[in-house]
Amino acid sequence: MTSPTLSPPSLTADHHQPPSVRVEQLSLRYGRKVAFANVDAQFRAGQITALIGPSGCGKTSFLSCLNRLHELTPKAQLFGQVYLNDCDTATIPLTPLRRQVGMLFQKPNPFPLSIYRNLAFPLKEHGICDRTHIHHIIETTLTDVGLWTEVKDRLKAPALSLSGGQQQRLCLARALALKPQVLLMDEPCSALDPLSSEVIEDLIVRLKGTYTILVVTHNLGQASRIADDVAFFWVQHDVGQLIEFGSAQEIFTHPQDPLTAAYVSGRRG
Amino acid sequence: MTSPTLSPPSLTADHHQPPSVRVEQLSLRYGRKVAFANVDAQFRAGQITALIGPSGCGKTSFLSCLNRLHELTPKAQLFGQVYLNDCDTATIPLTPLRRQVGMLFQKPNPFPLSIYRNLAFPLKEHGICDRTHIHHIIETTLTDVGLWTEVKDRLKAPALSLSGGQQQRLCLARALALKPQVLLMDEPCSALDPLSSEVIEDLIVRLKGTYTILVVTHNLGQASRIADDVAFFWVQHDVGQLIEFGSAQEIFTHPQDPLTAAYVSGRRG
Amino acid sequence: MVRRLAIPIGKEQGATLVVWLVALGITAVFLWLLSNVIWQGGQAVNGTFLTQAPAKAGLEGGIAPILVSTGLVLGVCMGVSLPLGLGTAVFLSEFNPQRSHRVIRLSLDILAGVPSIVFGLFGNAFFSKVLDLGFSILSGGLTLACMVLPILIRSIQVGLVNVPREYRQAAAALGLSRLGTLKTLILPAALPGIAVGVLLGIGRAIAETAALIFTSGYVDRMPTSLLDSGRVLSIHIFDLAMNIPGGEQNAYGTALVLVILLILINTLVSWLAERFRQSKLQIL
Amino acid sequence: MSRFKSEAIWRILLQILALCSGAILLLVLGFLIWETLPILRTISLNQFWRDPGWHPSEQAYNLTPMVMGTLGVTIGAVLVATPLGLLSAVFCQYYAPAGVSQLYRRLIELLAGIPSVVYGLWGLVVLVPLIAKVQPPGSSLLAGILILALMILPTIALVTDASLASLPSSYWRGSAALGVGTWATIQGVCLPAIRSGILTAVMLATARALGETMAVLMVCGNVVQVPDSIFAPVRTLTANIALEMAYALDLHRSALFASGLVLMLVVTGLVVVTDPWTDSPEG
Amino acid sequence: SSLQASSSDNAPQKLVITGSSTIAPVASEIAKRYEAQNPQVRIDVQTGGSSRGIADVRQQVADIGMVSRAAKPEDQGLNFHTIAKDGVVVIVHRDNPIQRLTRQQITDIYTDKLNNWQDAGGKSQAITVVNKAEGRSTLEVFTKHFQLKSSQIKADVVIGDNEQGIKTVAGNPLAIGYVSVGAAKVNVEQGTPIKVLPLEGIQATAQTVRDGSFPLSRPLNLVTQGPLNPQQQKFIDFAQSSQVKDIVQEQSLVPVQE
Ligand SMILES: Nc1ncnc2c1ncn2[C@@H]1O[C@H](COP(=O)(O)OP(=O)(O)OP(=O)(O)O)[C@@H](O)[C@H]1O
Ligand SMILES: Nc1ncnc2c1ncn2[C@@H]1O[C@H](COP(=O)(O)OP(=O)(O)OP(=O)(O)O)[C@@H](O)[C@H]1O
Ligand SMILES: [Mg+2]
Ligand SMILES: [Mg+2]
Ligand SMILES: O=P([O-])([O-])[O-]
Repeated sequence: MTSPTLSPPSLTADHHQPPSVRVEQLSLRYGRKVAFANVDAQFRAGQITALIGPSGCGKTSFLSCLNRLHELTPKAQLFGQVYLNDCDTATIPLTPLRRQVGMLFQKPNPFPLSIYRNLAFPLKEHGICDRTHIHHIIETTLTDVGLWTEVKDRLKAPALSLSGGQQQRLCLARALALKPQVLLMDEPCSALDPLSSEVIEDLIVRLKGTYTILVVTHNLGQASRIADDVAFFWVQHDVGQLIEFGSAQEIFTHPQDPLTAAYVSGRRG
Repeated sequence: MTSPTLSPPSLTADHHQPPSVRVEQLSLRYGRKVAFANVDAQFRAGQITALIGPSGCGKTSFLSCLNRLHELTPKAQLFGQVYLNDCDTATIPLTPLRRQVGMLFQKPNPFPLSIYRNLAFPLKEHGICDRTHIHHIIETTLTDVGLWTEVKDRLKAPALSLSGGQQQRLCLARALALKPQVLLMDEPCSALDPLSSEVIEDLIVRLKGTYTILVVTHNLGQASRIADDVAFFWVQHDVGQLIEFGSAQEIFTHPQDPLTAAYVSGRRG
Repeated sequence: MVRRLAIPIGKEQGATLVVWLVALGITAVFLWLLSNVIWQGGQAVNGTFLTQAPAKAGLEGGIAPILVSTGLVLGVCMGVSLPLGLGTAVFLSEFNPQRSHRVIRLSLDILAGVPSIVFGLFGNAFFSKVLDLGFSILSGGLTLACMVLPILIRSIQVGLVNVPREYRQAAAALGLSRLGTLKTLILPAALPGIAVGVLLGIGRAIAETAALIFTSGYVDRMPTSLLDSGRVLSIHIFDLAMNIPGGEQNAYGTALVLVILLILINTLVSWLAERFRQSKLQIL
Repeated sequence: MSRFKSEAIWRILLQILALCSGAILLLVLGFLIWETLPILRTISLNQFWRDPGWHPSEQAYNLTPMVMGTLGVTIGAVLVATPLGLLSAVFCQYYAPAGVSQLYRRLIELLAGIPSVVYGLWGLVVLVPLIAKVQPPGSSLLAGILILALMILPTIALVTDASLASLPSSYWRGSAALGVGTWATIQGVCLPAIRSGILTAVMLATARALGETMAVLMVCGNVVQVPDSIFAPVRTLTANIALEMAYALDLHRSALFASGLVLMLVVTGLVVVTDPWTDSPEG
Repeated sequence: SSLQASSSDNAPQKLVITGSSTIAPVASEIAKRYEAQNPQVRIDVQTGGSSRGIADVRQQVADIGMVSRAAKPEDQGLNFHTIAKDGVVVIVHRDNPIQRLTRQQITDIYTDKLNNWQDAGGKSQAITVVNKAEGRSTLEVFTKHFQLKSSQIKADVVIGDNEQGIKTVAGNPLAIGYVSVGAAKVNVEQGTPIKVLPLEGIQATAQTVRDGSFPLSRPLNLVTQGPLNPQQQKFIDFAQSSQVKDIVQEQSLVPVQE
């Protein structure tokens, strides 16, 4: 509940320009049910894109295609291509792909391990075994998400004993520790109280430039505050569609599509 | 997703002026853990009061003391008094008290019965056995919450087959059918999509005057839109405290306490 | 050949291999056991096996009186334990102040884990001797009732506890009576869970041997009253297998009948459990 | 206000039923203690492990060989069955294709319900002769361990399987999103996350192995001795009760009740000690 | 005891008989014939060993006990009614080349001084010693004759009923055991693969058992406590009468009636 002190981002050092993400004629179906269909879009490198739209329009499903997490759902079938810069993700082996494309979920989902092991475990699995190196990465990323001072004395404590906001920051740190280039976030603040969400929101803004970021959000205010671009999804004929895509400025002030206009004007929060 | 048509409130007819709710030195503890302590407040008759504050500050616990629902939790211990007008709730038998003080929960919780029986069952339990009378009440309350046209042809369908927003409105109708005078609502919109929450929000506003309403909400925008008064809670020394209480106008524009100021300015949505 | 073997197997592939091998191994052993029972038992079971009385200590004839005794023992057991268990579980979960719950839960867990032979000791000393019921279906059934009672109470309690909390909360907030809530909401919602508990109890009782040797005895004749001694299926299997030269065949036959009975019960359990799960999903 | 009256009547009725159940269960305990008293009054507790052996007719009541037999088969069976049961559950949840996993689970469920005499029968007819080919007589500690392991394996597999199934899929998704492999996730996240479930499973299995009577009676040879090899025959406490209960009188009978009480105490200890860490549906 | 049959003639009556596994087969057959003659009577026969017979009669769980040995001083208060004579024989598997064993050899085998068949004239294979459980008269008769204490016996398998002993020996070519003459002979006739060894050079036959020249012979008794009620009296008289001589002989036992 205390507002964490934020240190300047230290991650920029070992990063090149992140890739842009491009999808071509992307469709996903779960058995018979089509989650979304024929989406074409290019998400700009190093920018923040907000995905908005009503519940069930396929935002979560869309995100999950970008790091091929949809493959966990047995009956999910993907059509179309996803490119990181110009590399088709279908050709990249899963492990490096997912290391490159980090993800943050709606509900904070730290592993039921200690705070330390939450970060150390994925690092070890990615072949980083040197203890001092691991410790260094953990300290840096926890500092980046403003959690280091709060938890440095109890790294062995169970991660689930942290508050919701702290857990979400831990999950972000866990993703950042693997030095991804793209970050996918699925309503990262919706389970949090206003103060915790503010912290996360600030963090997202600070990560801009270093990562290509896609954020799903129900909160139109949040979208307008943080996003460079906005993608608006809607359900038509029971199928999710990308209705409009453009700069945040454009979408919120001069939407082209009447549906977009209706949706963004319904915003009162 | 469809916006229901709302009929004018019909409930005012058989209602007198609802009571004010006053608490004196109210504290609640769960075993050792003190949820909140020493709360003094008077909630004005017929007005909407919003309870705001970070997660865990005791808002839900506070509400549950007003209709003595905390008694369901074995280790909960209450200190202090709650008055409806000038009647100490501790002296009112549970059944009439809870009939007088209705409650709406965060997650819509209809019974796993048909839509009709969801409303008829509590009425029968409260001794209303005449079928035509029951039917009349059901039609009126469902009309009030704007659900009648949507469900009148499938009253025998399971309530759980309704959408989230419809379920929440059904729960509201279920509470209203017993003709309470006070309504407690614990984040009634947080589980709903923006369109459904708009419907509920409008309903709450329409109920003003007829009921004394207390609403817990995380959404400061919502609080500022609907509330006459605002009570701000905060955790100090691990104990929930009522920090500031005043008209919505005051709290949102000239908060007295620096904590309140920090919290409401964190509002950006 | 050698080259291929030399390729290092990664941790993931190694684990996959081990897990599959274990699963295959376990399946093989269990299929061996099952096929043994089915094959050997199938040869013993014929049209008259279920309708004739055993002759020559079970080497010939069938198991009709044994089926009847089993049914009677089971009937006594469930007839006594079901009302007691149901009433107790409902009382504990719905009416009892929850303070004592940990102690009660622990005691029931302990009693559910007590070896059945210990209940046999008790039944022999108490029902057969003190109450003077002798070796009889009644004392066997009562002993089993004591044995399954904690299991029944616990699983019915679980069924009741698994009813979503929101129902109780919503009902309380509407000022509804506990009895009305119980009858209209809780019991119907818990019914599949309760049925699963009951069938688990039956399954446990029908398979029991040790607790019955010294209580219901093993007279293999058609019982004429509950005070007669009666041999149940599992004791018949035990006796044929251990004490009768050449008795294996009919032991397997009886085992097959017992296993089929249990499969029927099992199927009923998983069918109910599945319906329970679905109804829960619907609620979510 | 008949509603309140009927509620009160129901409450009293249920209370009576609950009291009956409580009384019955107390009666069981009381009776066991009552029947044990004679021997506790006559001989000193030391004799249960100091006497020259178990020869009730010669007034020797050493329980050590039976206790060792019980511990031997139980610990052996738990050691064999636990890893196999865990891997079985892991197979069901994460490795088997949907259809296979369903079939496999059905098989395990089926076996969990098969009565112990049938395992005993199979052990007697198939397993014991096989072991006898290696080292006669075949009826041995090893046979007991194997049969018990088979019997408790389904328990461990099913309870673990249920715990794994109840794990929120968010762990799995979180792990996959970090590019962590299947086995690494199982080993690093899933199994640690269900520690209490595994403990529950092992506890249930241990209690079952400890209390099993007929199957061990059929395959263990029932010689009263501290086993000196895995092929040596043993007698467990439960088998001893089953074998001697029929004719035991006076002190001998009392000694058997004492061993029943010992078993009950061990189970109590097991439940009480592991309780804080085990899963309970009531949380 | 409520189990004690009531004396009224037309009411259904029940007799519970428990005890020696040696006597149980013959007692069941006798009971069947008795029931055929007295349709209102139901007789339940259960085995468990001679000591169970005594224990059940003393605790009044059974009306009549079966004990396969002579009365001993500690049996005071019980009435023994001999219904047949039997012996105890040593058996081995049919495929075992051994034809006879001396008294010393048997003692040595049961005390584990001799543990390979080679030393007794057979193949070089370990001996599996099958012993009766405590509480069985067969064990008492055996140990008394060989002057062993049951604590000296080092067994590999412990069995209960005679039939279980026969089954164990029949299933294990290396085993040696001892059981009732009656049970052994009935099984040999049925083709069970066991072999009966002579004891100290004497074969167990009806003749040697009857005249007591077979060293390990014993009486088979029905046992009651206190004065006999008419029901018990009638059944015991029947069991001792010549009406059941054929049954006793069929079980390879020696009837008391000449
Ligand atoms: N595993 C699945 N199997 C079948 N249908 C699914 C599955 N997951 C999602 N769906 C369906 O696909 C559609 C899109 O779901 P998705 O979760 O992507 O929506 P969303 O935009 O993220 O909604 P929300 O805002 O509620 O999170 C929905 O209709 C949903 O019911
Ligand atoms: N049954 C309970 N037993 C023990 N502690 C409890 C219980 N219920 C709530 N608490 C504790 O009491 C405090 C207040 O909880 P409460 O649910 O009232 O907060 P809240 O303001 O409603 O939070 P939120 O916004 O997350 O709903 C919290 O610290 C919580 O952990
Ligand atoms: Mg989503
Ligand atoms: Mg709350
Ligand atoms: O069963 P026994 O005849 O040896 O007592």
